[in-house]
Amino acid sequence: MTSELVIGMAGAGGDGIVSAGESLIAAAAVEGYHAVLTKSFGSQIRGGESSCRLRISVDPILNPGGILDVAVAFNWDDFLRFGAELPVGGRTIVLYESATGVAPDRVPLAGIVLAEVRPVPIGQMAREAAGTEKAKNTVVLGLLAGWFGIAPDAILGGLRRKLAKKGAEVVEANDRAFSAGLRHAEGNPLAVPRRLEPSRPSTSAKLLADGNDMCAAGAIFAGCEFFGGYPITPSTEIMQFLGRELWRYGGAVLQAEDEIAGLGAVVGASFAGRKAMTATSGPGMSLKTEMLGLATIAELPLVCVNVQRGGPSTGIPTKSEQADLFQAVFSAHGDAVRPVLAPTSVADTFTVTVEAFNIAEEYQTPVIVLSDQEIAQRKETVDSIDTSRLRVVDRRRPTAADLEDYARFRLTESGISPLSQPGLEGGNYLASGIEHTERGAPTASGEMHARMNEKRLRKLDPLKDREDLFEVEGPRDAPIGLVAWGSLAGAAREARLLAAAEGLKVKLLVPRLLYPVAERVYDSFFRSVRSGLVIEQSHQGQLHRVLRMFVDLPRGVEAFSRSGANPIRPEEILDRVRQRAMALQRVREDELQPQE
Amino acid sequence: MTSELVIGMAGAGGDGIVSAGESLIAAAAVEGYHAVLTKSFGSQIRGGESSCRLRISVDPILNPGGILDVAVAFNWDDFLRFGAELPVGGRTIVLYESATGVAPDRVPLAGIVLAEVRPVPIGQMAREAAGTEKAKNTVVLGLLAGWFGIAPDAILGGLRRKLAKKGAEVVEANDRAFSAGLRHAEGNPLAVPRRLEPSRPSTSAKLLADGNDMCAAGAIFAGCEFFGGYPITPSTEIMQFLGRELWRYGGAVLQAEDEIAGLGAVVGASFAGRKAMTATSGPGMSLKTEMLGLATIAELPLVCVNVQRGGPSTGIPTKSEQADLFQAVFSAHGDAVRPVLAPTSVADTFTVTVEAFNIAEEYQTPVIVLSDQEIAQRKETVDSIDTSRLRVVDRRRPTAADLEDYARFRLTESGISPLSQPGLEGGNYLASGIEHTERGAPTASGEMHARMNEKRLRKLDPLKDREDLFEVEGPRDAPIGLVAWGSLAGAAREARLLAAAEGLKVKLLVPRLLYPVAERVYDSFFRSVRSGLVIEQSHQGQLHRVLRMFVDLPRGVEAFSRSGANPIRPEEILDRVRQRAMALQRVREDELQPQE
Amino acid sequence: MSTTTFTRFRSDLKPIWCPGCGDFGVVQAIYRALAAVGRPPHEIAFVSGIGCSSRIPGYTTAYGFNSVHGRALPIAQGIKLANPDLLVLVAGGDGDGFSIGGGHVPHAVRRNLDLTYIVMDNQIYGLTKGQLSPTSPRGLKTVTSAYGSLEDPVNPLLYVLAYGAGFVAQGTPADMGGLAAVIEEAIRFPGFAFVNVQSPCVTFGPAEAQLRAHKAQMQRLADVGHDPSDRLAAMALAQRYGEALHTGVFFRDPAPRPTYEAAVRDRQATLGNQAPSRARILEAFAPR
Amino acid sequence: MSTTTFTRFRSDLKPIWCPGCGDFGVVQAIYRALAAVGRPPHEIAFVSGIGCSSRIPGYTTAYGFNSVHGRALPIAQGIKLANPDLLVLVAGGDGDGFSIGGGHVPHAVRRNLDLTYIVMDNQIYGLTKGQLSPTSPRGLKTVTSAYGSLEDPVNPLLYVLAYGAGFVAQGTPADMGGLAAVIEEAIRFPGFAFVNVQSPCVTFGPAEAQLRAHKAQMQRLADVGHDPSDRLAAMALAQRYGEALHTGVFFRDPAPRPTYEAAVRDRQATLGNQAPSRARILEAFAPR
Ligand SMILES: Cc1ncc(C[n+]2csc(CCOP(=O)(O)OP(=O)(O)O)c2C)c(N)n1
Ligand SMILES: Cc1ncc(C[n+]2csc(CCOP(=O)(O)OP(=O)(O)O)c2C)c(N)n1
Ligand code: SF4
Ligand code: SF4
Ligand SMILES: [Mg+2]
Ligand SMILES: [Mg+2]
Repeated sequence: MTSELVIGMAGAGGDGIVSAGESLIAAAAVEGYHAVLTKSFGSQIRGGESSCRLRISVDPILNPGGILDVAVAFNWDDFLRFGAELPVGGRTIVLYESATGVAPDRVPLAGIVLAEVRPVPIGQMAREAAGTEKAKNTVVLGLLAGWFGIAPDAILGGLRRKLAKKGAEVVEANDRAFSAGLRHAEGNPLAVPRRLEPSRPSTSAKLLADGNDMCAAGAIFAGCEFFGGYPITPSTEIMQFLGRELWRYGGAVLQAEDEIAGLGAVVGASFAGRKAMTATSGPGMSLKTEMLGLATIAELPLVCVNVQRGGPSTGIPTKSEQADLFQAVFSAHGDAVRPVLAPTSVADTFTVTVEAFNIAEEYQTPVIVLSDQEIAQRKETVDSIDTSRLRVVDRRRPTAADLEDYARFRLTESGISPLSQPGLEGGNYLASGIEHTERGAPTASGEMHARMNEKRLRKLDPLKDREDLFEVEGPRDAPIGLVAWGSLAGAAREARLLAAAEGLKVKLLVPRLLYPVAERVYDSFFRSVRSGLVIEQSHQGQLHRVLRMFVDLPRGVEAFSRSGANPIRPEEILDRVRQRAMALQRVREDELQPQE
Repeated sequence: MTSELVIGMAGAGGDGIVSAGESLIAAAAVEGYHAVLTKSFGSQIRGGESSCRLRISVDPILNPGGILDVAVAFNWDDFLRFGAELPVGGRTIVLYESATGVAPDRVPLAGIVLAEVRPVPIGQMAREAAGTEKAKNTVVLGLLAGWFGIAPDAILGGLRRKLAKKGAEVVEANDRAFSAGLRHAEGNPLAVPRRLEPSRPSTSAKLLADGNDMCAAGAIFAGCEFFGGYPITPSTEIMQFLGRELWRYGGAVLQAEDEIAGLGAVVGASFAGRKAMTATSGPGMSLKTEMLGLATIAELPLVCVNVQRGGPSTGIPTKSEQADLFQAVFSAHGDAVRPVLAPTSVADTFTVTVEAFNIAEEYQTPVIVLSDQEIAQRKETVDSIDTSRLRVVDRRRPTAADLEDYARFRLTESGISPLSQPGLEGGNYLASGIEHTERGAPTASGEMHARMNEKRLRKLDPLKDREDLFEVEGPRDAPIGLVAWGSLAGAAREARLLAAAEGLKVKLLVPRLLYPVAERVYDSFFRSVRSGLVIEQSHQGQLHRVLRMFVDLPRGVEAFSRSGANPIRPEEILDRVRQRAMALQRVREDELQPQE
Repeated sequence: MSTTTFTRFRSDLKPIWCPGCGDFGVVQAIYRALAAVGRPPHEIAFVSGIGCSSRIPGYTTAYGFNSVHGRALPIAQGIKLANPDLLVLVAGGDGDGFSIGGGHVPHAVRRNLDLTYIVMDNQIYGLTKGQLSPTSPRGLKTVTSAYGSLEDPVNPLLYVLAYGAGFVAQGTPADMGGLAAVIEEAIRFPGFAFVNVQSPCVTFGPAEAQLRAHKAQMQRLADVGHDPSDRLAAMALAQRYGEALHTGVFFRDPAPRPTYEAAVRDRQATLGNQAPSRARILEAFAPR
Repeated sequence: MSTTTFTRFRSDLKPIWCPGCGDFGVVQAIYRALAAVGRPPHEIAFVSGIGCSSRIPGYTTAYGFNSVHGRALPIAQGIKLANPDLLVLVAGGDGDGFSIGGGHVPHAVRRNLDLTYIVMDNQIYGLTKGQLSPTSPRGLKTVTSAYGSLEDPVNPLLYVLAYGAGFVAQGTPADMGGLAAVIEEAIRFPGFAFVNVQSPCVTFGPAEAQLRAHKAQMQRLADVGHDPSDRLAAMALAQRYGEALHTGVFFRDPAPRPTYEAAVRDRQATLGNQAPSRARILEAFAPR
């Protein structure tokens, strides 16, 4: 029995790899397992190669996992195309289409001694059982259920529901294909059985969603009433979800002619008093730069989600990267500061999006949510979230007293000025991107400019004390400190647990607020740290640089970062932690040497 | 006799304030004086208030200067509107229109004991001498020539040339107005005469230009063949200059429909093998963000000038600020690094622009030139530049050998790959914003992505050793170090000289290359430094933050920065230097205390 | 109408336009039209981009938004969608609307929200001191076209007609009555309405584009017997933009299309009653 | 024509379009047209934006530029101005050209550089997997319009005619001969030429916009007796975009306007002989 399995499958476009993965994770969720499903496609829109990896476990999961337990190759060319995304190793059991004619001792996985290799006449079984190769993926589901004991009934139930509309024949043919796989597995047991433990009665009902779903749901929860945007991979699903749902709540969704217009409409909706949001990815963010600056100086609340992908420019639209942090923080011209938040998991994307709306409304500022393709598009089981603990904040509107002598940009102590909206009598004002007086009149006065800049920045200071937007794991006095954000937080959490299990004293800081930099939070985290890593999926290690701007990092703290489309794995982090622990060890020993 | 004069004038739109200033500086230039003219207008396009300040000296000048020697008020309301831009003090001699009815002991300059106050019936004299109030500014020129001995013949000569086309009557009327002013001055000498020394026979012929002129001229010198842009204050004069000149050299200028198209055309022209440039200001820079990213990944040379103005958003279009550094460096999504240069004076704008083209062509990258309104629009006498010392670099084109097996993005040792262009047989390739292989084929490979990112950044490393792009003034071992860039370099240079004159040990580092950060240059500069200032015209002190990212600044080094539209003056810098010198003094004394 | 209602729409911000600028006439005409329409200022949102003309919202007592160059229409559409009860005016220059903002016009028109878009067409870039504008006549010499422009001008009227706008008109401050009238009619039109105003730039504008010339050239469409219900005929007339100066209504859709916000309201109504509470949105992800 | 010249324009990059995508036909037609025109690949610059259709330059042996979404035309104009001897092709999708890129089209047309612009109009966003495009019919249900689109579509043909283009045509891979012919004619036309290609997206496109439907609907303009020298008539026909499928030439200017690059060359010639050496540019600032 094993407490978890990592399964990877790859094949041609028509093989139904992804829908097989979907069936597995749906079944896993129903059965109360924890699971993560990541998909990967070739660049072809259709008919190209595709793959997925499913990690399924009886315990909570922090990331998609590393080396595969089970590798399924519908054909070898396509399987190999995904290289590092489907890593095999000594513990991997390989199932593949025997029609490929490859001998078990000849599988093209150079120099790896595999746990077991099982050629299976998948296509043939599908034809015989269901009369069509289309059923190949169902056969494979049967094999997996049989050999690894993954929820047969739940899988079959799901398949039946899915196929119901296609009619009885299809359903029955599919049943036959599934049991063919099941029987084949039972008839040819593995040399060393590796069955998944039954799931633990889960404390809380599970949800099944991806990061983009959770972002859209968070927006709805937070009271979003308007979305304006333009399609772009990998963020489009947010607009698509809201395009189905938002109308129900009296809201509207506008697919605009471009990103500038999408954000422009959001700015207009916010000016008119509605909570509003847009979502995009790198190229769209670049286009929104000017409009974001307008929202900053006009002090209008809005949420702008950037689901990061590989850059620069069009880059690699289908892969994940964390290289848009510099842009999120610094793209505006002039002295403009806007809050930047980053979710660290699928579930997190919900609460971070709610928080983004709250901060936007409270401080009357655009807020940027930096998600990434990895979180946004991976499907995951989520313990249901206790939403009763979440606040929903609304912008401060002018009181009757304020309206007696209304000044939209009044220089208040907090820097926050009551915000009126069209329709409200007595609140009439001129919003503008031109520097303005307290009453909104255009000005070229350097003195007023300085005061308004100061106000617009000062109002955000309280954010630097939002410790609740940071997570610290591990012993407070650990000499080794890790910092990780976004999707890499999962890998870092796992690495820290592994390190702790090895007795290494390591702690981890996971910021959800990336900017403004909460100096005090970092100072206290680094107080005990003599060696550390800022772990990022970008060539430049962007957060590490941004932290240096505001925090005096201990000498031994460096970036562990590399370009996207090649995720940093927990084992890699663990390696580096080990090295650092040993280095510290050596230093300590030197210190203990008697000086002659 | 005085070696220099600072003259400030203000009045209504029709008063011809600025043309009077132009006449003065033209005469100054002809006579071989050093002079700087800055203009300032109200927000009104026409008919609003306007002002100018002229600093004229027998010695080289580093900045527009501070307290006025001579203040000319055509009317008091307009004069006072310019507040800090026309600072009066104890040494100021005030001339004003007596028709304002203000008594000499009642001039509205609260609490200042002025050197001298001279009401003059300017309008009346103009009417009497020339029959029109239009001649008021000529009367004032006569007064200034008479009282302060500023090149009467050169002024009059210039005026005559200017008015020639308007016919003999106008010229004669103008002559009368001028001599009326001259005679009034001679007839009513100042209590304490303050005449300008004759100019020194200047070593080299002088030029008269502003920063935008110099930028355009630099582009032409560097071989620019295409300009594409969109009008925006305060950069438009660059396009206007090139629109008159570039055609002569077989080049072309395109006023595009927006900034994106302007830069797009520049990218196209560069792809087609021409040296190309655009110029804009903050809002335009924001719109160009995506297209700049394309140029970075397609590795196409181009120069993008940002003449900074007050931000964020539309901000204060007519005033200077240095708050676009973050954007220049970090606006792109993805891991994109592009060189950023900043001129420090009008003359400098020429050489920095030439250097920008050289770097763009050599490294196949967009280069950003961060000018600012202060430098760009102030007119200044410039010692003619020895252009024979300047290099002009061309992009590396493929050799016959390269073409035998051409790979546009070949991973060479230097990171620079020969760049072909349409029309060249055998050099055909696909340029794209998508991540690509060495041969330009689209790829989603994480491994190739990492190598291309590394290549695109590595190729710029040599820039970090370009010490010639940095200027250091003052003793190498000075404990106090200043850093200043752009138009503030002038104020800092002047402050350092004043400090040195007081015997303070201060040095100054002026970077023309702002990014990538030349770590070694800063490290060696700061080695001796125990206290210092990074002096900037931005609320956040942006260069100070950028330096912190890469350089371990000594504890005592802080930002001295404030929002734009209110330039930091040499005296303010000197003050802070004095304080720091004293602080260090105290520390040293403490150290010398016998320890008990 | 009584001047009280008239002055109700004038703010205390003093216009900084050059003496004689055509935009003074435009803002006057807008005051009149608004007074006639009779909505109170706080129920009006007035959006513009950047330019001399785009300063106009600040000179009214409506909720104003002097936004960024070329983006007034997207912002205005967001406002109208957020609160369809508002009267939403949009205004700006020829450059703001047909150069940098030109990409937004066809989409605003085809969506057909009930907006009134007023362009102050002076065939020049005023605020930036006299560069070519998209409507500048071919050959015009300006600071950015020292030897004359090489481009045929944009044709705002023909473009917007081709985009399918339900109301397209032109006016000039040379005829204040006519100008106020078309603006009022545009505001009352249910759907996207466009008014091109020949509004002279006295400081930088072409000599042929000044009030005197307008008075001479002007031809009222009413007088030339044009049928405003015929889009093709309107297009034929509009092709003469630049040579002739026709004022009045080029096209008025006899059967106005339903507005976008109307369709949105229907959709909100039909789907609204299926709405779970926002607090229960996560239930959408329960596995089955 | 000989297949050698034909294959000369096909690159060794394997198209990743879905099997059956209309764009296969378009690239074939372009190979044919280029072979007929006979310029060598290295004298051709082929610019596109982003989209399935925008991958097309990579499948030719010309100098290709697969740029960013919606910006192909500005880049192409820079190329043509930099080197007027090149044959410059521009291509992309309906979204690339008339949504995000729509603001550049009128200006490219009025400048009238000698470019050929081919839009693969599939009434959908293909690369991003099936969202609404500006040419999607009203009411179309897509992933971004679950309950149907609320907007009237853009009309590429009518727009470009209104912008004043000298050559406007439409084709479909359902008629390869006709498609190759109009593309060839567009390339040979001296000035800005526009070809709208109804190029089906078999994976996400509307059912009515597939080859079978095209074959059924298609009407050759030659057969309906349309006079391609009459712009207004062409506009009248173009108004039927979306209901009818007319192929062939809508408008061909019988007296083509001079091109922009020609005017640029004249100017360079006249001013060129007054040129001081670049090295002496600073003399411009000598005080007098
Ligand atoms: C993004 C951006 N680009 C350029 C500018 C500079 N700019 C301000 S107004 C304007 C054009 C003004 O012309 P028009 O729109 O016709 O208005 P007018 O002043 O003539 O009324 C320009 C180019 C800007 N403010 N923002
Ligand atoms: C600035 C920017 N916004 C959005 C995208 C995402 N995107 C890529 S192609 C495309 C539209 C594709 O539709 P179309 O232009 O019609 O081309 P098709 O794929 O249908 O041929 C979009 C929205 C992008 N790459 N860049
Ligand atoms: S510059 Fe022209 S448009 Fe601007 S205010 Fe003056 S006259 Fe009017
Ligand atoms: S998605 Fe549509 S447009 Fe794109 S390749 Fe496939 S069929 Fe062609
Ligand atoms: Mg204008
Ligand atoms: Mg399309």
